[in-house]
Amino acid sequence: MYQEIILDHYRSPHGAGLREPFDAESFQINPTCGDEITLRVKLDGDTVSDVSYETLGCSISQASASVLTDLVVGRSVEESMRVLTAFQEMAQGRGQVEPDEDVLGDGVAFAGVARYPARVKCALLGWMAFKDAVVRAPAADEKEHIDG
Amino acid sequence: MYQEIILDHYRSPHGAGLREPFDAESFQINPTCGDEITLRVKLDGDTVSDVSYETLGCSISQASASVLTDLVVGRSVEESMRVLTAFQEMAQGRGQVEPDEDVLGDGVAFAGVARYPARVKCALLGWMAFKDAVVRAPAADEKEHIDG
Amino acid sequence: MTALVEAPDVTAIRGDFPILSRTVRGGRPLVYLDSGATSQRPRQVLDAERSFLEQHNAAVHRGAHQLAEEATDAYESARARIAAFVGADPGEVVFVKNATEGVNLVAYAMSNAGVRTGLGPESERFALGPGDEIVITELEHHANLVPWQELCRRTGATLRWYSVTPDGRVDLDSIELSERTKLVAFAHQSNVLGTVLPVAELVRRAKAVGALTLLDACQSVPHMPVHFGNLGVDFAVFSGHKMLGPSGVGVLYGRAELLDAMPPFLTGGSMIELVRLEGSTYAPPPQRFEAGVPMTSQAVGLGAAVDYLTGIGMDVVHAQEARLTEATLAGLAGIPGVRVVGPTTMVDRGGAVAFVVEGVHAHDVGQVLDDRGVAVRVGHHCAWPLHRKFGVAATARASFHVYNTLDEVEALVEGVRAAREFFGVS
Amino acid sequence: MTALVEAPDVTAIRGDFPILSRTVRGGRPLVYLDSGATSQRPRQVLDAERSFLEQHNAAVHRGAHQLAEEATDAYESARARIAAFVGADPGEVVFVKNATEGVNLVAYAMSNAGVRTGLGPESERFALGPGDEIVITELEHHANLVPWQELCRRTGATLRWYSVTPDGRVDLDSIELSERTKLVAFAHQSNVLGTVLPVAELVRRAKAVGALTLLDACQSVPHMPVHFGNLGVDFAVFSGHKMLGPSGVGVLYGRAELLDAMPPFLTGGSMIELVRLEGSTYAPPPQRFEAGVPMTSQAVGLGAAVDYLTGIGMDVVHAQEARLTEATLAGLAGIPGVRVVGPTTMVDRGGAVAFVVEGVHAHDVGQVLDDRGVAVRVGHHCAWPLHRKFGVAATARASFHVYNTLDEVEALVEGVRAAREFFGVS
Ligand SMILES: Cc1ncc(COP(=O)(O)O)c(C=O)c1O
Ligand SMILES: Cc1ncc(COP(=O)(O)O)c(C=O)c1O
Repeated sequence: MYQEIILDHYRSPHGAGLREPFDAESFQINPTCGDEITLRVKLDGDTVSDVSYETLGCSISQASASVLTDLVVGRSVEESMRVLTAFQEMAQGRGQVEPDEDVLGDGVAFAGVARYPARVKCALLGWMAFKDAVVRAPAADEKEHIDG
Repeated sequence: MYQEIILDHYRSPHGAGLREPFDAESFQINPTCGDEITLRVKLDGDTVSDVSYETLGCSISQASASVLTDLVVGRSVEESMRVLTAFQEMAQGRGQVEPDEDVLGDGVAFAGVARYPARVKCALLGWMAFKDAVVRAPAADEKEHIDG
Repeated sequence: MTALVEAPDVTAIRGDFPILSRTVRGGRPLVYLDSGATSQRPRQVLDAERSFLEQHNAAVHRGAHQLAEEATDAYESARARIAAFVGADPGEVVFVKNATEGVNLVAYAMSNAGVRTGLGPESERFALGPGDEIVITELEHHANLVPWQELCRRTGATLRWYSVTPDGRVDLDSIELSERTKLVAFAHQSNVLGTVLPVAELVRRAKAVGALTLLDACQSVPHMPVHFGNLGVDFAVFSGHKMLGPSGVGVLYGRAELLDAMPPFLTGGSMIELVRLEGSTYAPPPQRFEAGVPMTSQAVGLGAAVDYLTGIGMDVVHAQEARLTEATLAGLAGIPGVRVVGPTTMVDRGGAVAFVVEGVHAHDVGQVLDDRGVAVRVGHHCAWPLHRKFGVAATARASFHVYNTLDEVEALVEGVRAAREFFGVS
Repeated sequence: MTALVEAPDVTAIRGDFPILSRTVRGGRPLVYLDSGATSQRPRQVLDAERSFLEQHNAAVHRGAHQLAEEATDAYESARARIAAFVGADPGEVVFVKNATEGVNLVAYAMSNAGVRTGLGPESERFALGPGDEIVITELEHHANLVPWQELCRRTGATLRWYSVTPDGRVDLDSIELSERTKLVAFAHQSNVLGTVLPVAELVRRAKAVGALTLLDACQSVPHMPVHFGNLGVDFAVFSGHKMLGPSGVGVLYGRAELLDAMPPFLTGGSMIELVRLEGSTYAPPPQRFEAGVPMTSQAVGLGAAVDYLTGIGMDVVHAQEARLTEATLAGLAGIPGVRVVGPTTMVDRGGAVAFVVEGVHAHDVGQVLDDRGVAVRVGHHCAWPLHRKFGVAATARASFHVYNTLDEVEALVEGVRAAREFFGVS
């Protein structure tokens, strides 16, 4: 399960820390173990321009958040949701789903986690926070409205 | 279980029906089957002078009430309680308690019931009503007080 | 109808049930006609539980080690198969210890909803108070009666009931529902009369006034194909032990949207989201309603029972029981002084046959039968108001499952004759 | 103390537990150190349940036929043996599905007592309202915390708690009880810290203000000799699955006089005296608190578990676990960066050892152990406020039963070393 890529992300997480400005923040918790993540999303029009986060969690949840930032920052919201779906399908696939490296990049390293159901939630914690934050982010037109 | 003596008492119960005067009445119900008895006691000083009853119940509970009247009417309250204890010990004795015919008379026919735990309550229903009624009956001195 | 579905191989089925080959009362073969109280269990169910316990046992939804994962998988797989069996989604199936707990769960969640502190607006639809009504029927088992009496005691609401007609049907004209009716709770099939209730019509009437519905499916799920989704009920309950499964496990079904909005009942571990000493938040359903370490191996056993029943086919089970019921009704009709309490034809009727024998108390009928090895239940069968309605303190009741035979029905009928003879009423 | 009691024949004992000889994660022998979550079951318990189901299964307290009598006898005999095991009378033992239900039972009975309609004056002592207090401790399992939060939500009473000291003891000076304290609920032994609480002193203080006491004995009854009568508590709860018995069964103990006066919780069949549609009366305890068909075979299995434990001797069990705990504390003390959360000596301490490894999250420690076949639990172990108090989100916890060995402790200690190496913190 502990692929070298996962351990690398865990030791040197990408995009860690909470940054301003942001459009929405999500706090997620894993009730079975108490692990937490606070994650912020900044959108630029339809593009995810920044994801910043603070986590209190295991290597899997930390590395997964790190990979998440690599995979979604710079993408459109729609594209990032496709990546999220692919990641989720792989993680919940019980080792039966063949991950697509073109879509998931370093994320494919988490394929092994799928065989440890208790850890799937760890791998998804950041992604659930991302999804939630995107939903909470004011839509582009609303935002102009607020900004203006 | 159905000794001939039990069937005789069931077919021709002794002392059945509710009579006046009485000192106390008890209503008992068997919650598992809904069987009921209403039983009245008349005391004459320290002596049980009458027991009358109405039952809605099976052959065992009816025959047992019939045997009860035979065994306690004319006895002192104290003696009748001794009979009651002996009857109860036999009924709850799971067939291990040798009944004393001198004390229990026709009551010994119920020894077989002790091997059918679900029917023990049937055999005891009337006796519990008798015990309760005796407890409720005003003590001799109170009674004079009330009567006077 | 009985002719359309092929008969099961009852001999083979009986071979799966070790207890059915034992003898009672001095060597008489056991004739078990008390499956309405509790059914017996096939080897397949016993084996499933045992192999779970010898191979995979661990606390579910709690551990990260391999056994804990395997145990959780077995538990959730059972939930999914049980859900499919009754036309529900897995998230709509809450494991409870028995149907009684399931009814209490809804009744307590409703009074809990009335204590608004700390709850969101979504729970408001479950709250009730003075002037509101809970409606049941006169034929309910105590499990679907006393919890509602207690809910009314706690909230000041009023309990009302549809009465029962002399032929054992629910009289739909006996009361009118109103806007104040919050919930209508009723049996799918009476455990005494055998009557199958008009679920669609009762649901229609409840919906028309905006009331919730709760179906007591204790005597239907074990005996016929049942699809809660299609029936359109909001809640339903049933017990494992009546459907060839373990005791200590039952199911509360609730429509997803309702479980989602409903406040919890039992609280403790595994049903929480976030716990602080100052206050806690709750997990989503079904976990919200499953506090503490659950009846794990029992859920696995119930999953195996559902597989076993599916293997036979619930239509086959139902047809077999119909054959037995029809034969019982015919056999008893041939004995003078025997009165069946409940429908005497097979129209909207399942396999519980309660009866009284003129001049012989139900206990005595049961005893004579028991001495011949025939096990039936005697008493009020936890439906005391219904017995009062029919003017009897107690009835004898024969009830069936797919393992029973026409020979056993014959033994019952012969035994009833013998009881009349013994007590000299023939 | 460990020296005074002879060691059990653990090899023979392990032979009774089929699951302990299985392998995990690619052929590694299972090292099961998660008995604090749920224990494993010996053949004797599995056989007792199975032979009950193959020979005597029927609905208890309901039928008059032979099977029903035998089933009732088996069920009540189990109750009597379990009662004797914990120093109680049979009538003081109520079967519940798990300890969580037991705590909820008392909490709901108390709010039910506050609804005075239809209740007698004897239930008044259980009623509470605004201004009244429920007192717990900061180390409680959610099962002995959330139900009291909910009781307070329902009644307007206030929840207060004894805090925990940095060395994992209850700080008896942290709060004062008052005349308004209605109930003090506390664990006998912490499921995280292993701390054994000063029951006598807590009971003395509660009694001094007229408060009731409830003991969460989930982690004591399975591991040491316990006598509720001598402890002087009013109520106590424990679960079957933690004491080599089945899941789906637990016990609420209540002093006879209290159970007698307490209003019911779950209602339905078998707990009633008289039922009319207009209202019902309740049966005496313990039946009053056992609505519906109970977990029959599970009670029988728990009876067998108690016989099994008695056969070994609870002092022997306790001494064996003390040996294991001592070795674990010593082993972990030898690893840099490992901090035990809870007492580090054997004084007033039982066999749950929670720890954190600096630089390695508990989940990761657990995973490395699991890959080596060592099953421990990771997380907050349903004691979230306690973890918060110690400033950690999660710990790893090793916990034992009589079937564990010193070699298994060694495997744990080696595994923790390996986790540090793997994550590069050594
Ligand atoms: C101290 C303590 N209390 C209560 C419980 C709850 O027990 P159960 O989940 O069996 O209801 C547990 C175990 O989970 C425990 O360790
Ligand atoms: C119609 C009906 N409802 C409810 C129940 C209660 O089921 P349980 O005792 O398993 O909770 C029963 C059986 O006893 C029943 O027949």
